[in-house]
Amino acid sequence: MRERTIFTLVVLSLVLVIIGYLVATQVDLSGLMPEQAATSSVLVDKLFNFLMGVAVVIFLLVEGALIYAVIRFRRRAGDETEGPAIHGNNTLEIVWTLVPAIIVIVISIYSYRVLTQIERPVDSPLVVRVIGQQFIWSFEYPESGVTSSSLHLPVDRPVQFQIEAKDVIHSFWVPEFRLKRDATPGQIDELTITPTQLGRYPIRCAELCGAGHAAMVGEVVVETHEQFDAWIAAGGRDAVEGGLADDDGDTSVAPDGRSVFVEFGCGACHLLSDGGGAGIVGPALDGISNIAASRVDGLGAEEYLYASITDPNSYVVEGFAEGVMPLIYTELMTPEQIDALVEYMLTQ
Amino acid sequence: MSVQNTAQDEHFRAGKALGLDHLKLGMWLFVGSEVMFFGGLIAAFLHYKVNTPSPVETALLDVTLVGINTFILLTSSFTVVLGLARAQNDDRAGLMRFLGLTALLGTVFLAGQVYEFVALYQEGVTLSSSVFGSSFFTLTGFHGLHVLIGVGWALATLAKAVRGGYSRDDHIGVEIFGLYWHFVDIVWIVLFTIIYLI
Amino acid sequence: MEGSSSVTKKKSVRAYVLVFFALALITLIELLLSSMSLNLTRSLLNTLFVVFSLGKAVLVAAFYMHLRSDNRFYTYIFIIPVALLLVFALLVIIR
Amino acid sequence: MSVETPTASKPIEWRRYFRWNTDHKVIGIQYLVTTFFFFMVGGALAMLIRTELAQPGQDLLNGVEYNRFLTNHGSVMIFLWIIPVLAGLGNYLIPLMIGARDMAFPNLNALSFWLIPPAGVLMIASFFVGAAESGWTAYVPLSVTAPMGQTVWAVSVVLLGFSSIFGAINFVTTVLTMRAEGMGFWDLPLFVWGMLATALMVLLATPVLTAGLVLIAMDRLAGTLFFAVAAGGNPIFWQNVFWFYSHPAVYIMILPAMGVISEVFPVFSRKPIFGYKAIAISSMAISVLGLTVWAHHMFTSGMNPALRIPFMITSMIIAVPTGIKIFSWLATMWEGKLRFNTPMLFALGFISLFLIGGITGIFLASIPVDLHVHDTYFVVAHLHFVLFGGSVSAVYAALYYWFPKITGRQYDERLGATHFWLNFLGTNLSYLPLFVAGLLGMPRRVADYAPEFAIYNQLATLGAFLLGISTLPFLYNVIISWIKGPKAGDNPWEALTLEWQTSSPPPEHNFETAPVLSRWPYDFGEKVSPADASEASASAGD
Ligand code: HEA
Ligand code: HEA
Ligand code: HEC
Ligand code: CUA
Ligand SMILES: [Cu+2]
Repeated sequence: MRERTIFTLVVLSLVLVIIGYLVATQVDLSGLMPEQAATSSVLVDKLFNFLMGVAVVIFLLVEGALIYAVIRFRRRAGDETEGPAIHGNNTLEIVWTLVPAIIVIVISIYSYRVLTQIERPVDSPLVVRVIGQQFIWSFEYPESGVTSSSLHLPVDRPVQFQIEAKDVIHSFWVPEFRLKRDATPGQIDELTITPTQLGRYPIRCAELCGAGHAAMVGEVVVETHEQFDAWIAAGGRDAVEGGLADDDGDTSVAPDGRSVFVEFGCGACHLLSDGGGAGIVGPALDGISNIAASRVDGLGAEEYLYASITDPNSYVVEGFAEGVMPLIYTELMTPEQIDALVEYMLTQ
Repeated sequence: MSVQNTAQDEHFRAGKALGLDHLKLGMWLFVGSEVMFFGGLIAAFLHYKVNTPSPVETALLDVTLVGINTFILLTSSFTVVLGLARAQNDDRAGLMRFLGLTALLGTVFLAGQVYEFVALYQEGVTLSSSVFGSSFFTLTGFHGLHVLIGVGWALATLAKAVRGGYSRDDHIGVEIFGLYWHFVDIVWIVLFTIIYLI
Repeated sequence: MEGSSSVTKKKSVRAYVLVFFALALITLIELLLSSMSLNLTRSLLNTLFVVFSLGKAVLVAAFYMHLRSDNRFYTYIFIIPVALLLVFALLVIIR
Repeated sequence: MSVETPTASKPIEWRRYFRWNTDHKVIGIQYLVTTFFFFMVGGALAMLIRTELAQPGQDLLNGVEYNRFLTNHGSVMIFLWIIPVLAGLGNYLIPLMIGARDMAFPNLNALSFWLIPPAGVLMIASFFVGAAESGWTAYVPLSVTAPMGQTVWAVSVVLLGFSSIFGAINFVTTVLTMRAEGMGFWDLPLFVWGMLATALMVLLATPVLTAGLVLIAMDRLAGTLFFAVAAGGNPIFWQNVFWFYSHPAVYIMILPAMGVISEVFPVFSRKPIFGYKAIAISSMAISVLGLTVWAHHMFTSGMNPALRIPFMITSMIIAVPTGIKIFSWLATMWEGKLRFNTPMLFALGFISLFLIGGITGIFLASIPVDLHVHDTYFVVAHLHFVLFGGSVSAVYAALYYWFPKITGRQYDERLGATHFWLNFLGTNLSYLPLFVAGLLGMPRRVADYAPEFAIYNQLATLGAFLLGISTLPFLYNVIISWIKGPKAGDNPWEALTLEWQTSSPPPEHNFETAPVLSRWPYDFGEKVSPADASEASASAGD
């Protein structure tokens, strides 16, 4: 009797361990994660798979025992007796204290090793300053002095991000890289990543930073070294010319104002039906062309709109606070982009 | 079946298991949580003292004045225990004398603190002059608030004594007040060191 | 409450007085140390101050708050938060 | 045994529920009803949130409104529902369970309760001055510049903190000094152990949050610079203070719940609790360890990187005492005679759902995984599995289990089972998809999201509505049964803890005469042969 129980237990735990091993190593869990676009992604996913293996085993064990007990030990109709007066079992209790302890220690060690691999210092990385502010990301390349609102990275070269914030806490996160780091005002935090996959991925702000938090989405472009060099050489501008999906870097096309509006995230703060903006931090821009001319004496609609974007504090709309609208658009946009934007607003 | 009729009603009502008095236990638990409250403020003060020092403003602190004030607060703790000893000895007049003295010393301490605050404000150290100013006034201010509450409590205890309260067998009220007062004193001992001496 | 009958009264008052003088003396030494420019390093001074204030706090707690003679349990209630606060403050200070 | 008490014969006695009353049973009911009301409020806010998130795009709520509803959903659920409802259970039960006539400080007890309604009104009323909108975590500097409602929010949370602290002082003092004759520490019901461990954390952690909120309020009102970055203020400091309280707070929200589960399993398995001492000690261990893990919420914050490792390890180790409890409950069922009354259903649901939440907690504690999933819907799913699947399930179990004791009447089992199944399915449907959304890259606290996450959010919204509906059978059951349910008798579950040894509802001072413990609270079961019993723990009563 007792031997049979022990035998069953041994077989059961073997089966469970095998299932766990299969989940951890064989089962393809990539459907649960975004694309792997950096060295860190691979490491994190491996660890995640391992944890899934452990989790599945524990889950099956506990739920299995629970369901078995519910079926096997339910009270039959008319049975008024009680169960046996068992108060405990030292061996069993030691086992279920020690085994989880060992498991979590193993998990800790493995996690620690992955962490040191992810955060290993690298030689001569590409340094990029990441600046978060409500509700836009901007990027500076100190080596070349380029400033941009989209992040371009050469593939397979380690990048060191120096992350900071201008107003409140934001969090720099590229799901495809599996890493995030808060951008905290008053300090600079470093994060090293080596992108391995060409492509475009979203940069999502992961820390609640105000009304436009959901719209604080940027874009990272991982490209070949040649493309990257060309982009830098052009002052970080041509690839984003005209805003959206414009890979060929054709500079002759005049930028499209609506795309600029979308790309620079104006909609995080402004309502503008045509441009997809739903923000309420700043005044609604629907119908702005009608009132722009009457805002400031002596400024026509076009001049006023231009000033609103390049020098927002020069005139502050009633009911809104000064200094909320970012002051960096002249830095981030080309003059053509600003012109296109103004022209676009005049049609709204 | 678990309930039997016994004559244990006294125990049932008063609750003195483990030899712990419930009022005293309650007060100690409160003091324990107060330690953590001041702990939060002290952590803030030390954090900024270490990471964002303000040597100029720190130099403006008048250590001698505050040293005297410290001595006054220590003395007030002394008068509380003397009062308790009087109460235990059924000497109500003595108790009243020492409670009054305690309240007086507490008030003098507060006056000293107000004087210190005013002087610092005149020199430009304010709540919003620097993180030092912020954490200094917040920390010492909340301690001062505790002293103020203590003075009120001392007067209330005094009032009860005047109305004939407290005796050899019933002085727990004085003892509980004493616990609070000494705790506030200990907080000051710590604050004096971390703010003025170190 | 706890065994402080009139018999023990004299003795405890003497203890109270002695403690008071000790507290006063330590405070005086602290003041002197901080105002005189002795040839002591800052860290030595700071250590001294910490030790002194710890001593004062322990005296008040042990004698004036009766922790010395009362149930041990009260001492634990007091010590545990103090220990935790030290850990917290230390971890918070390290940036 | 059952003593006739003139409970039913007083027509105006309902008034005492609206007044300052020092009877712990009245206060307990005041707590339970008030906090359940706030649960409805928090639930209604959740319904609004889920409706907004039913599809991509901002349709129902704009960014500011969303943040306000979100912040107050989290704050109401935690500060006005789960923490106080568990304190309310403790209030009603602890004196009864230890054979005392009331709490040690009845007036302080009444104060603990009466702080809650004004705090709740403040929090809800803050919507009129621009409610708090910085999340329940109130991260600075965002919360320093937020509108007026943030100050109101801070005041409300401070009041609730006082309520918790006073309650904890009362619990500890009562349990330590007012136990019935013959009741040693190893005779305490496990719910009482849970409350004791909880009170310990409340006393040590809550005051630190109070101090932190004082700093935020000072910055907002008095012009101090604690969190003004330009002057050297440090946002990370607030995070340390907040989590130093709020991590222990999550165990404040689960230990009493686990205590409830430990009461339910032996009674409905007709077996002694398995490993009594281990369960009691594990509660204490969780409460001590729980004070040392707070920075696992800050792995991405730019805190000192080296310090993350010890926090990861302590977080993981909490799995061990928690596992002890789960395995002990399973072993309690083993070879028992299980009765599936509603409390037992919810207890089983508790294990299933909390298990998912707990294991995903281990994922979060692993730093590299957390660097990916921090501040995503993975965390949201984790927290609802432990808080809703765990704590709220246990509260439901408790409400059904002690319903006959509190009201003297029996609830309807059929409705109870319906409630359970709707709740169980709804929880899984609501929160399982959110794990996937988080892993795939959906950040939390967003009013709008990329279209690729739509399917997970639709499922979650569906589940949330199911959860909303699931409360209806509960409410109906409680109200109808309270008014005209069948008389339950004093001890319908044939339980052994002291609260069942008096009448239902209990008389004014709980027991007609001072009770003396004569039997261990989990002394169920047919005696086993000496050979088998040799391994049994020695702690069993007389
Ligand atoms: C009731 C509340 C509750 C409980 C009990 C827990 C329990 C745990 N939590 Fe959770 N947690 C929250 C409520 C809770 N949490 C909330 C509200 C948040 C979000 C706050 C916010 O940001 O808004 C959060 C967030 C949170 C984070 C931060 C995530 C982030 O923001 O990045 C982390 C990280 O470590 C974490 C970890 C854990 C761990 C390790 C446990 C452990 O205690 C779990 C232990 C249990 C088990 C493991 C299961 C049973 C054990 C066994 C069957 C034994 C065998 C198991 C193993 C060997 C693994 N939690
Ligand atoms: C005990 C705690 C608790 C509980 C019980 C719940 C319950 C629920 N929560 Fe909550 N939640 C939190 C604590 C809790 N939550 C916390 C701490 C956060 C984080 C906040 C932050 O980020 O700052 C959060 C965040 C949070 C989010 C994330 C939002 C975001 O990050 O953007 C979501 C989204 O789905 C959500 C949904 C729900 C749902 C659907 C329920 C359901 O289970 C609720 C079911 C509702 C009921 C059972 C009540 C039924 C009532 C009605 C049907 C209305 C009737 C009303 C009237 C008649 C007026 N919650
Ligand atoms: C962080 C929020 C924020 C962002 C992002 C933002 N704005 Fe604004 N904007 C404001 C606020 C607040 C005001 C009103 C105060 C003022 O006039 O400075 C404003 C005012 C304006 C006005 C004047 C409106 C009127 O009614 O007179 C225009 C035009 C404008 N913004 C355009 C833009 C454009 C174009 C962008 C993107 C390139 C943008 N804003 C990005 C917050 C923002
Ligand atoms: Cu920036 Cu969220
Ligand atoms: Cu936590």
